[in-house]
Amino acid sequence: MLRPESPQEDRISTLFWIMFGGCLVGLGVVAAFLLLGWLRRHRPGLPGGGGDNAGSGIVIVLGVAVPIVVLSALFWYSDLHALNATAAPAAGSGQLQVEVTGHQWFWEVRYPGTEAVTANEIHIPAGVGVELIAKTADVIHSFWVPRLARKIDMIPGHPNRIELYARDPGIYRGRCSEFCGLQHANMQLLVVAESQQQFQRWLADMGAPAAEPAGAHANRGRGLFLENACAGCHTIRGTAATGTLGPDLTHLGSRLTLGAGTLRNTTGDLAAWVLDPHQAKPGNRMPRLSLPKSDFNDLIAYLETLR
Amino acid sequence: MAIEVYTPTARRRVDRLDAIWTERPGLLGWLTTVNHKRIGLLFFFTSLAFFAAGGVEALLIRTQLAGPGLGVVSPSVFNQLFTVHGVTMIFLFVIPMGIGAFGNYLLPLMIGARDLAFPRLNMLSYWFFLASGCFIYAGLLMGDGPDQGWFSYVPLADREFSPGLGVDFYALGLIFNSMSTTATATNLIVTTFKARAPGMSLNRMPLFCYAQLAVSFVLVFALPALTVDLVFLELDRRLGFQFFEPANGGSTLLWQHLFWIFGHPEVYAIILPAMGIATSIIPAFAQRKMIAFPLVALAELLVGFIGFGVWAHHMFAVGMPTVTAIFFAGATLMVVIPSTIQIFAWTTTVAMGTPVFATPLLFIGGFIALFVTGGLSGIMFAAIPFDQAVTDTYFVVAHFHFIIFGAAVFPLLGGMYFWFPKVTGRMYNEPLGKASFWLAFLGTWLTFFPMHIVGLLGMTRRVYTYQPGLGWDAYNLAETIGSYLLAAGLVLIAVNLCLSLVRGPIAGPNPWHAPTLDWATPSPPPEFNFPVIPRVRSAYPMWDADDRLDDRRRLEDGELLFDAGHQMPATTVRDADLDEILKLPTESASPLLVALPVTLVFVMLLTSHYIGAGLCGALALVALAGWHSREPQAA
Amino acid sequence: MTSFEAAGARPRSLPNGWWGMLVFVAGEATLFGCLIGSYFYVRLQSVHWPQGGIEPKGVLVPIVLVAALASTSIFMQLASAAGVREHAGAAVAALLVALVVQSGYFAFEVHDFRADLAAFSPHDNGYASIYYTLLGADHAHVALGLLLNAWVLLRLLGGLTRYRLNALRAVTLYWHAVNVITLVVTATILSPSA
Amino acid sequence: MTRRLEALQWFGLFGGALAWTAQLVLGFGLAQGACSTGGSRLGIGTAVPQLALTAGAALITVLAGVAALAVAVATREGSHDGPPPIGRRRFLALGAVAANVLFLAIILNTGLLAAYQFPCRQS
Repeated sequence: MLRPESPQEDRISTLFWIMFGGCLVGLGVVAAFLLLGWLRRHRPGLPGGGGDNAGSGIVIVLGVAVPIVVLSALFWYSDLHALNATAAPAAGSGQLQVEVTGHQWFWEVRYPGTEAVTANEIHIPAGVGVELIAKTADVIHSFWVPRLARKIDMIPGHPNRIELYARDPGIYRGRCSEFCGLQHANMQLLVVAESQQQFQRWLADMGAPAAEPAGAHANRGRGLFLENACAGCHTIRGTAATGTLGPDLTHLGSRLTLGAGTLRNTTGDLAAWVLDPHQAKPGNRMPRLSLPKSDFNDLIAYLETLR
Repeated sequence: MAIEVYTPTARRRVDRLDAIWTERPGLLGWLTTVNHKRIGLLFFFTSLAFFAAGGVEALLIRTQLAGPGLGVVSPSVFNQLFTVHGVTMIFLFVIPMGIGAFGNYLLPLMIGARDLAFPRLNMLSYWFFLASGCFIYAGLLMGDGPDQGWFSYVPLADREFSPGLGVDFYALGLIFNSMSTTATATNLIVTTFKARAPGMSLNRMPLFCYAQLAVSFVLVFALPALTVDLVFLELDRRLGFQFFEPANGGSTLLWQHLFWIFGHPEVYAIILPAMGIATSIIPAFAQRKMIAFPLVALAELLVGFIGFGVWAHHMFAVGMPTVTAIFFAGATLMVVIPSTIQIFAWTTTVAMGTPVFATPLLFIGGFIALFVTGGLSGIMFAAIPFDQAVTDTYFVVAHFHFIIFGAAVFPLLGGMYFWFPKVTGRMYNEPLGKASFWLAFLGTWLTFFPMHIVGLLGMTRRVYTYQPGLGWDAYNLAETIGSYLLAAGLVLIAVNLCLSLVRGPIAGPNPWHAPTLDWATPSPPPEFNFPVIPRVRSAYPMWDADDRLDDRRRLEDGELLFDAGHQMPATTVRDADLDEILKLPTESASPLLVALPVTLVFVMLLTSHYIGAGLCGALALVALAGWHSREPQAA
Repeated sequence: MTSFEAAGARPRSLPNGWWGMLVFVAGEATLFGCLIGSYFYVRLQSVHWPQGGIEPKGVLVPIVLVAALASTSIFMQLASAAGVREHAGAAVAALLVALVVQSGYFAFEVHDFRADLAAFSPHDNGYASIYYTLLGADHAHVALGLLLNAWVLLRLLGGLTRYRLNALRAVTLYWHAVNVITLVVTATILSPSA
Repeated sequence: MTRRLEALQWFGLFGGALAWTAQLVLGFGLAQGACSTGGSRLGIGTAVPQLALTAGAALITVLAGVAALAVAVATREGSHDGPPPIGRRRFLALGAVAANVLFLAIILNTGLLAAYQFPCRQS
């Protein structure tokens, strides 16, 4: 929020600094009064004590008149001017839509009008306003990428929208900011802003089904994936795996993180994750898999191919 | 300490009152007491115990968050800790401490009454409080504590996502707790209305009492919203109702609206007793009448009143229509004004008086600094776009801890020092008191101020851990160190007061030359508070020396003595004219006998024994009938 | 005047018990305010009302019943006034009339409630949930009022004391409040669907 | 005269508060109704009802403020700490003047901006 990357966030940041300045003044005035009292301690008879009604004027001016004016000004500035500049887009107004659905505890990301499905990672073209539709599959989550936009709650039966905009290409962190249960802390996401061409290529890749695994190990791994519990929860498009409880894994290998930002997506971390998902993210919904070592290696080899 | 008397007649009269009012000694006396001071002490020590528990929870939370990726407690335990920490501090500490202990003990003394309007109800309220607190903690101790956060949003709190008993402990416990709070609030309202000393018309009522009155009204009108909400939740969870199920025509936002209709006024109920205490301490130590007294009195009421119209600012990120959000943003800004009135009245009084910065006033100075800081960050939430950016981050955590720890608890701590001589008859240790203030004050800043910054950096609330490299580590470590400093400051207060209880010099009735009637009584006050009911001619009765001399004369003459049994005068609501003579009940086991079956009702509901709950409810009615068969009689 | 202890003389203004009851019913009114607010909140979210094809309630019977209940406010007030004038017998008589009418109302409503339950269940949808909860809360308050009245009646048969008079005046206020609440609740339930 | 002063004092004290309560409850209710599925058919989705409500509430608040001011002027000989009922009336009237200013500010701020922010859109 302090390093804004979008016009909306610029507004919010400016608003903050204005209010922060006001706060310093307010705090300064009160501190000055207290200091004055401190200087006058133990000194009866100083002029300025006044009668019963002395000082009421100060209270009326500083306690009523000035605040009413200042706060009314803030009200109109923030809740008209700034609010309308950061307002949610009307439904269907964006040239690009992305639909993000919160799950305990990961983010499902879809691009309406395309086949693309991914998780925990939103790609957008830099410099283009994207209409983000926020939904939830279970409890209330809240979508928040501090450097790009205000947050928006994901409420059951009540889809919400915000505009997601990144001025420059880059990777922006976000996290769930409404408490959503045991692993609320590990429900993070990344927004990857890239050039329009890169984005279009990425989107096309995401829309494609998984490639056929190359090599015997990976091929065996696919079999294991489909035979074991994996396929019951995960979808890999182009295979018989169509579970919906966990994130879509069709292009798992292309993502930067695992477990909604819990681990980096490296071979070692992937193996550690599949071996015991509860090590890094205790209590998440993915069960521990007990496979012989060779099977396990093949499974990982297969998952590595999902790019 | 005995009452100063100068003639045998007066002595005889005081002895007679003593004989009438003195309750049974020993444990049985404490179980059956109806005396507001004893009940106040019970509330005090019980809520203090819950404060200690909530403090330990806070330290565990801070220890877990001292660095990234720590494993001091498991995520499940962490979630229970912050949920129970919130519930404890709000429902089991600040409110019972503010009205149950401070209000109960001091309000009758300040208005020149001998007890609350409904002494037995007062004791019942204590039993409900104790039982509901134990009820909520039973869940935590059984490892099945509530873990859905203190505002318990559905659907997370529905049975599907919180299948254990934790949410039920929370919901039933809070319904039970609000019965206690409502009873105390009702009692305080009627007492302030009807039991003020003759002459104490509304314009002469101490500001402390205005604050207590405001809190009580806030609670009476806010708690029903919570009760309704919790009943909906339990009906959904246990009996399959559809209040919060959007697929079946319910609404998840209904929970949030009802919760915050209660929740935001509750925040003001938390801060108001503190404001009352500040307005007691400041004139005593500035040795000057409060500046803008009528404005301050009304401001205390207005804080509570306008506080009912701001609830949806907790929900600006839910995507409600802009036009509805506007109403709450506007009210949120203007609810600041009653507070600015008070802040400038306090600071101007200090600045224009001849202040003595003894420990209680130091705590109030600290309170003002913390309140202004937390208040200014609170103003920011009325700017909807900014609120939408920082809500549910540590910025909010910082803000409300400045308010409901810094601003609400510092005056309670200062008040403990201030009234320590009144309650115990002994003075506390001043150097230790100052040291404890600075430790607690600096600890508070170090704990809570960096939270603003990590919040702005993107750290969200209620995370049991975070990753390294986000730039949050140093701030979090500082916060944890601060929390231990703060704890040390609080322990030092306890040490000071415990030592002074034994070794402190004798204080006398009014060591501060304070202006309110609580200081007219000996320290500690006798069970009947006042041998003769004082007559009041200003808002600062102890500074009207003639009137207090007149009290002494009236004791000789037996005027306004009321010594034919447990008697107390009732006065009219507006102008406190003598109205009738009340006979108050004497000690009674009935409150305990009612509280026991009511507690069982909640246990039965928790364990789904609905028939058993009905039977226990019937038992409670029988006990109530027994209660009301014993009518207060003239002695 | 033997019935009041000498200390108190006649009460000049309303007793503490009445004020306590006033605060209590103010809280209960807020409770119903929240319930009714929830009713309309759920209703505004809904395209059809009542939801799920539930038949709206008939208008006539509830209105007659509520009118009967409201009339007991008069008898309660009479009982209270008789008590203040120390006419214990008149107070008992008026209270008895009120109690009979209130009991009749309650019996009818319980019957009605059971008939509703046979037609649709509170599990059906949001409307059913709030309908039963709102009505149930109202009936519970009537039931509590019946218990209070029965108790006060029983005590008054043993003679009039200040304590019992205070109870009578407080219970009278309680019934006024319950009657108003019942009126509003009924109006809410019967309010036409747009 | 005293009875009128008494009535003015209580009206001054509660007038603004009640006006704001009515504006908040009705204004929020109307807005909520106008912007929700079930309520959008009621034809209240315009700024006009909000403006009318705001004007009414503001008028009552101004009157209450004037009443409080009148009481304060009528009791200027007394002190707010003085004997009742004069002292009490002055005391409550002085507070009520400030309170009504405050309520007027809330009513006008929220009412006008709420009217401006129609039609409905998600915040």
